[in-house]
Amino acid sequence: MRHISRRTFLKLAAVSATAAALYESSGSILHALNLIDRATPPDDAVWVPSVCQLCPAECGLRVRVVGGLAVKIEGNLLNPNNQGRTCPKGQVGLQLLYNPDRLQAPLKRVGQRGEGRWQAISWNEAIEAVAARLRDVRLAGTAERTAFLYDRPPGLLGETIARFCRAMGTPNAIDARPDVRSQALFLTQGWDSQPGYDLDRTRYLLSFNFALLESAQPTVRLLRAYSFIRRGRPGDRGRIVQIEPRLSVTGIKADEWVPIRPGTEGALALGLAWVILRERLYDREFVDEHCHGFEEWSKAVLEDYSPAYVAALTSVPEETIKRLAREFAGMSPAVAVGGEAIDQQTNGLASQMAIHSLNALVGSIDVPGGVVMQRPPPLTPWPDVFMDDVTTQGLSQPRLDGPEHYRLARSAPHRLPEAIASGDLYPLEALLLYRANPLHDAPDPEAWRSALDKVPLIVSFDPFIEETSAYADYILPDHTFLERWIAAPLQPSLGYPVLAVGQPVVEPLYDTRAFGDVLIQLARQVGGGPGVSFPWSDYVKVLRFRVGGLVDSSRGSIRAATADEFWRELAARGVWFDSPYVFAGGEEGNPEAWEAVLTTPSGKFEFTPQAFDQREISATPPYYESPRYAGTEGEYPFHMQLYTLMAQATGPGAANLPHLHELYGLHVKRTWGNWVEINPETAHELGIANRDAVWVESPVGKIRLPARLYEGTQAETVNIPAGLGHTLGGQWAAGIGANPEHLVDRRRVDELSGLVARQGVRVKVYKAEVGD
Amino acid sequence: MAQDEETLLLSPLTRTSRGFGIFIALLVAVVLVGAAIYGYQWANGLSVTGMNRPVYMGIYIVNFVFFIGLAHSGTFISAILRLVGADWRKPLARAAEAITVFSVPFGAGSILIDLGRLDRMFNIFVHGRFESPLLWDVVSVSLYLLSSIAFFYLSLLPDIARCRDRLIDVPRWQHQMYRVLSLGWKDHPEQYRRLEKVLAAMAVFMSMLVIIVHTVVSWVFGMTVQPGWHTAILGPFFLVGAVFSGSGAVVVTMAVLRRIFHLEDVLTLKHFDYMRKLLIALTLVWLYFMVAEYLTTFYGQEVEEMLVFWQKFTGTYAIPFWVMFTLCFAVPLAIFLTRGKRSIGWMVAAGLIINVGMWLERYIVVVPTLTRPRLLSELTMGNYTPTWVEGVITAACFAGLLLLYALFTRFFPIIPIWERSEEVEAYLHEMEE
Amino acid sequence: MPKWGMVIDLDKCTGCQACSMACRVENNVSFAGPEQAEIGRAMFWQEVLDTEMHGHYPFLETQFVPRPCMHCEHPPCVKVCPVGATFQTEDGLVAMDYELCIGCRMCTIACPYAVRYFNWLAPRFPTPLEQALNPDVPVRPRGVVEKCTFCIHRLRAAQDRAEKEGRTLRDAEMVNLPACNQVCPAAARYFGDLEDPESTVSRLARSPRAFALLEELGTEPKVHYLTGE
Amino acid sequence: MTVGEILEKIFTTPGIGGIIAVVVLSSAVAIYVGLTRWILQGGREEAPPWERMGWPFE
Repeated sequence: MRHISRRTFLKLAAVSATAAALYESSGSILHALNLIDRATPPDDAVWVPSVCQLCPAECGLRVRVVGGLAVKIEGNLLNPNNQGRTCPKGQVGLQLLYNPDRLQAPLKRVGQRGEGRWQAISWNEAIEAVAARLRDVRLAGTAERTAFLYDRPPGLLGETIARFCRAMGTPNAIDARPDVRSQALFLTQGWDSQPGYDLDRTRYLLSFNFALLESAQPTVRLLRAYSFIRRGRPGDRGRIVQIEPRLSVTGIKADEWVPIRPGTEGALALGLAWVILRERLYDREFVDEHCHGFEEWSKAVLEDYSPAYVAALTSVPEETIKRLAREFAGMSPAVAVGGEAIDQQTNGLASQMAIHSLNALVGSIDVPGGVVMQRPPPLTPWPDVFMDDVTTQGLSQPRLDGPEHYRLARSAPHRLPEAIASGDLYPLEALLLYRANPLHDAPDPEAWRSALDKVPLIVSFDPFIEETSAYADYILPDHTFLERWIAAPLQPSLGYPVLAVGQPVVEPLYDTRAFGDVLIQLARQVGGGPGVSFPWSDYVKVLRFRVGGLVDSSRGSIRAATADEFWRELAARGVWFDSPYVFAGGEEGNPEAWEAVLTTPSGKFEFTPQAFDQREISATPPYYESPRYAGTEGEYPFHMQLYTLMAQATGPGAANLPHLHELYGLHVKRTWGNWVEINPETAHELGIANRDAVWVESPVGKIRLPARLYEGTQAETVNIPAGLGHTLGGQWAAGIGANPEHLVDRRRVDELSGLVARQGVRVKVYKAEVGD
Repeated sequence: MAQDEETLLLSPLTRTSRGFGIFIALLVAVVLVGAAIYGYQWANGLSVTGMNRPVYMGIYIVNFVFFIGLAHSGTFISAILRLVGADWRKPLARAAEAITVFSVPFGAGSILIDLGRLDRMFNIFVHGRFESPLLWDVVSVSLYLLSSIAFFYLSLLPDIARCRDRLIDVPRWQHQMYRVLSLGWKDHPEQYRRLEKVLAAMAVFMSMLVIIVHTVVSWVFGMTVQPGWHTAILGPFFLVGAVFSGSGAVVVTMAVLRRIFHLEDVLTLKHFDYMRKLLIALTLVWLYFMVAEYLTTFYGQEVEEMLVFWQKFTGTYAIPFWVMFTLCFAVPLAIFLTRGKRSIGWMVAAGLIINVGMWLERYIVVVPTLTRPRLLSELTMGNYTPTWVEGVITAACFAGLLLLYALFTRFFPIIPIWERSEEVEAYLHEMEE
Repeated sequence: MPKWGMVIDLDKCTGCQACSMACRVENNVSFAGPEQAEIGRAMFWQEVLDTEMHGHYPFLETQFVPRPCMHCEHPPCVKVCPVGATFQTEDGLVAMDYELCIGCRMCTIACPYAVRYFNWLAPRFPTPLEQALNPDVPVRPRGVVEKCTFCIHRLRAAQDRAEKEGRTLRDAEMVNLPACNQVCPAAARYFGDLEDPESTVSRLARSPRAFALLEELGTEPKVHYLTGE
Repeated sequence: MTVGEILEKIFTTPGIGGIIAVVVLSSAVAIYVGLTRWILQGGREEAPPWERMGWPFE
């Protein structure tokens, strides 16, 4: 046996690297030399705090920087969100930073749209060119003709975009991915955000298609909560029931998987409510003191949702329904959690409300182990934007996507293609895109293309050329997240306010600019009202201004005499938080807090939301209706369920990270591309074998995928992981997998929430012939 | 023996037929192509093969085992039969030994072809750890190669001298070659006596070496704890297999020589009948080991073992497995018991079939085990399909073997002359008295 | 002399594969790409195995088993290495000397846990990806075998630090040792000294839930698992 | 050091295996060369004329 000291080990390191260099027939000598000198021990290693932006969870990071190069990402131990851990996505941030396919300077289109011929230009040119066009649109008194389409902007950038649009005088700040759960919470509790859950103390987790261990956020927090439920409380292992159409990783790790017909989760929730009401298992005290419209609601439920009826709707056995209801009511604290997939049905909002109502029934609202209301950090509010006539006039115009066509929608991106193409409302002069890639993420790319053709100016901020940015006239490439500042409030989870702050960990690799800075520069370049509304010279100034609120609050983990001191400390730690969370209910609960938790007109939990009445809604409690699917059962026998895997990052370049491709599908053993899960018996009847290439065809399109015979699939559903199937976006993104979004019929919409029923699609599956 | 027979035996050494020339040219071509393709593998690494994780060994290793096995034919015929004093072996002894001498290098070579870092080959001598079965292989195989060459060369000496003395009209360089290689052999009785002594002694040693070498080859696999490999029967089974394929090869050689050199009256049907009987015995022994191995596994029903077992019997490798069984047992036995009795053609067919079968057997030993490693998971469950690169290089190895063999027969008497000549017999007889 | 070991709680493990990813990034393992990965040439020193699905619909069960190198007390791979390229350090780690390896792959077929990987291809770090390489870890050339080292470079660095401060490593420091251990979002991993009866790992290794993979082979793995439920 | 330990060292110490290999093979070569010479030396008297040019095996 040999003792190998660190020094000799590193020597070996160096030598091996040399050997690698000498032996390599591939790989340039420079590259090899690089390997050699990198194999000497670093003395100048530093750790720089950052915030992960490969998914919306925005975990706190620490990046190891050696000789000006970022070499390893770890979690930020100080951040209560991820407590020093990361998910697999968090580990590969460096593959985004050092990605070979990044844009290296602003681009101006020279060829036809989408032809892919570009010319690199200077930032001044680019910004002046774009600003000039936007200015013209304003000066023509048609400010509303500029639209901004954005998708999950990191940190506070969403607010910045909103302010930019408001300052420009356009109502068209359009969220490409509207969210339904926050609407449900708004209707029932008056909170315009998603609910958080105090899972560490939850004893019974009733998950309706909630991807606890896959795509749900904040990812690491939820994984940690899972392990805490399992082993963090000696003698109390907790119980997790996963109700979902497919056996996900969560379902595998749950105590029980309850397969259910897609889109009927709401009905099941009401069925459980029926049992709880009928057997009087509900929390009378909470219902009496803190609920509104309970009588009306419970009457309706008891009339319509008997277990027998619900069993027929959902395919969940009557006995299971009764058992689950008793367990849920009996094992407190218990929470019912609705997953994102439920939003994406024609009855999404009603289902989410029904599920959330269960929490009220058993009094799990704002008690330890129950639902919590995520408090935002006390940031300094934005000052009002400068209102000149153009701005006022523009803001008074109707929105292009017409969310008002739906009872509760805030934006309806799926209506944009027609609105733009027809131009009936008003023609669109300029379209700005931040992290939104409708040609890949949205249904009906054809409609989008013809719409884009109608727009005189398209500007994208992607650091990569993806499907939609390829149609842009200008690409003003954003930094990757490791090169720019960011401040990100915590996603609904812990309840108490947390603000994670990230800073550039390395010098920008290329001639790119932080999107926040560019937005400000554009506004100032446009001049007039917009210029006035953005008095800050760059985005860091904006952040420091907003963080001022934390300083003044003189609360939380950082106390400092001066703003500068506070900022230095904040930058060094990478996070500020103000724990613990004060519950309104529970033993040592604080009754005053109820006002903050229940901000509905009635100041109570509203089973029958008054917000509905205000909007003249005819629907009656419990508002549930059976899902409507695209495609007939006869022609399209399968429900298509789309889901997102742990290894699926989001944002530009997210599909171009080779390491993530290589551990993509653990449970079906497939990497580098997605697949379609089919029930083994069904597949056998269709003559489809494992790994066969098959066509998945919906009323609006078809894609080719390898089949995976997966026992955890219901006979009448097929499941497809979404996020891949890019045609552009880099050497590891293009041509990997197929894109199921294009099977979605965007005319199937939840009439309440205005969200496209992405999960409400029927498909047929058949073996692909060789060659086609 | 009659002068004219000696002339007959030496005749091939004096002229090259056109057909022979073409044959040689072909072989050279194949070998060169193989060399080029190896260059390609060198440049691109083993990624050009079909090997992967967990199937870390492919047909290169199969060839290694096969060639070593083939080699044993020679030693078997000449050494072992020499020990039991079977005189009928005499005419074939050299033909058989030649197989040994020319196939062992390709066996050893296959291992080198399979190395990830051939450039570091000599680490084995600088840092060699004797605990590793690979070291045992290196030692035993090289020793075997050396010994076979010595054994072969010594038994060849007197005949080289004969060529030197008899073939005066061959090209000068050829005669020079004989002169040098004959090391000044003088046909002195004493030399014959000593030669006989040494050969007899070496025969004993070589016979033991055969057993050791092939057991050690099997231990490369047997010493690991992998299912299907970790069994003591592997060694003996490999040995029997080796002798089996070797003997098959001998039959083929006999027939070929008989045809080419018109040795109808030297290698008579009698000799083929000896081989036939021998092969019948070997076929049955082979079956015996087969049954012994798989019945034990099957009866034990150990989970991991059975995974490999079914891989062979009904799984991915069922076809090669059953083909192997047919070619190694059913078909040869049928031939030997029927047509083989009279027809040399059928005997040759059987000989070839046996060798194809034995190559498959090595494949069945090496690959299926690797496709079902102990730690069960589809991610670590392998498949293996050899690539064209492996195919070409394998072909080149076989071509190389044939080439060396053919060249040898062109320049040296493939049928021993001195061992069968009355004068020598007489000498040795005197000695005894 | 300590004996470094790991405990993995399968009940906590969520199969997220953060460990596999952290390991790859920390140890400069390059990706194989679609074609090579398809034929089983992707390298994961720390791989999450997914056992076959069993049970009857809808009561199906499978288990995610993170599998680093077991750093056996009696490693079959070390035995068969002809040149001592893989060897056991004094503190029981099974290490590799990439300089000696001749690429014969005896170790890869001898290891019953399939933890050893062969470099079929040269490592690929298309510029500028090579800038993210961890300077503490060598990049392995084509043709040699590589494997999990329990992040020996981190361990030695920590030991050197402790030595300077004139102390031995504390159990508390272990949380940052192997990259897989540091990253685990479910905190399902524990690393430490199995010789020290007080250390977390040795206490957990004594738990009634504890077991090791293929114990019957007598390799004495230093990675212990805790069963689910 | 006990016999067992010595044996273990012989098997496990890198390098010794190499030495064993070299020793075995080279001694084999030596022996075979020796034997050949011994055989040839049989009856060195009345050496034929072409032997006079001095051949190493004389």
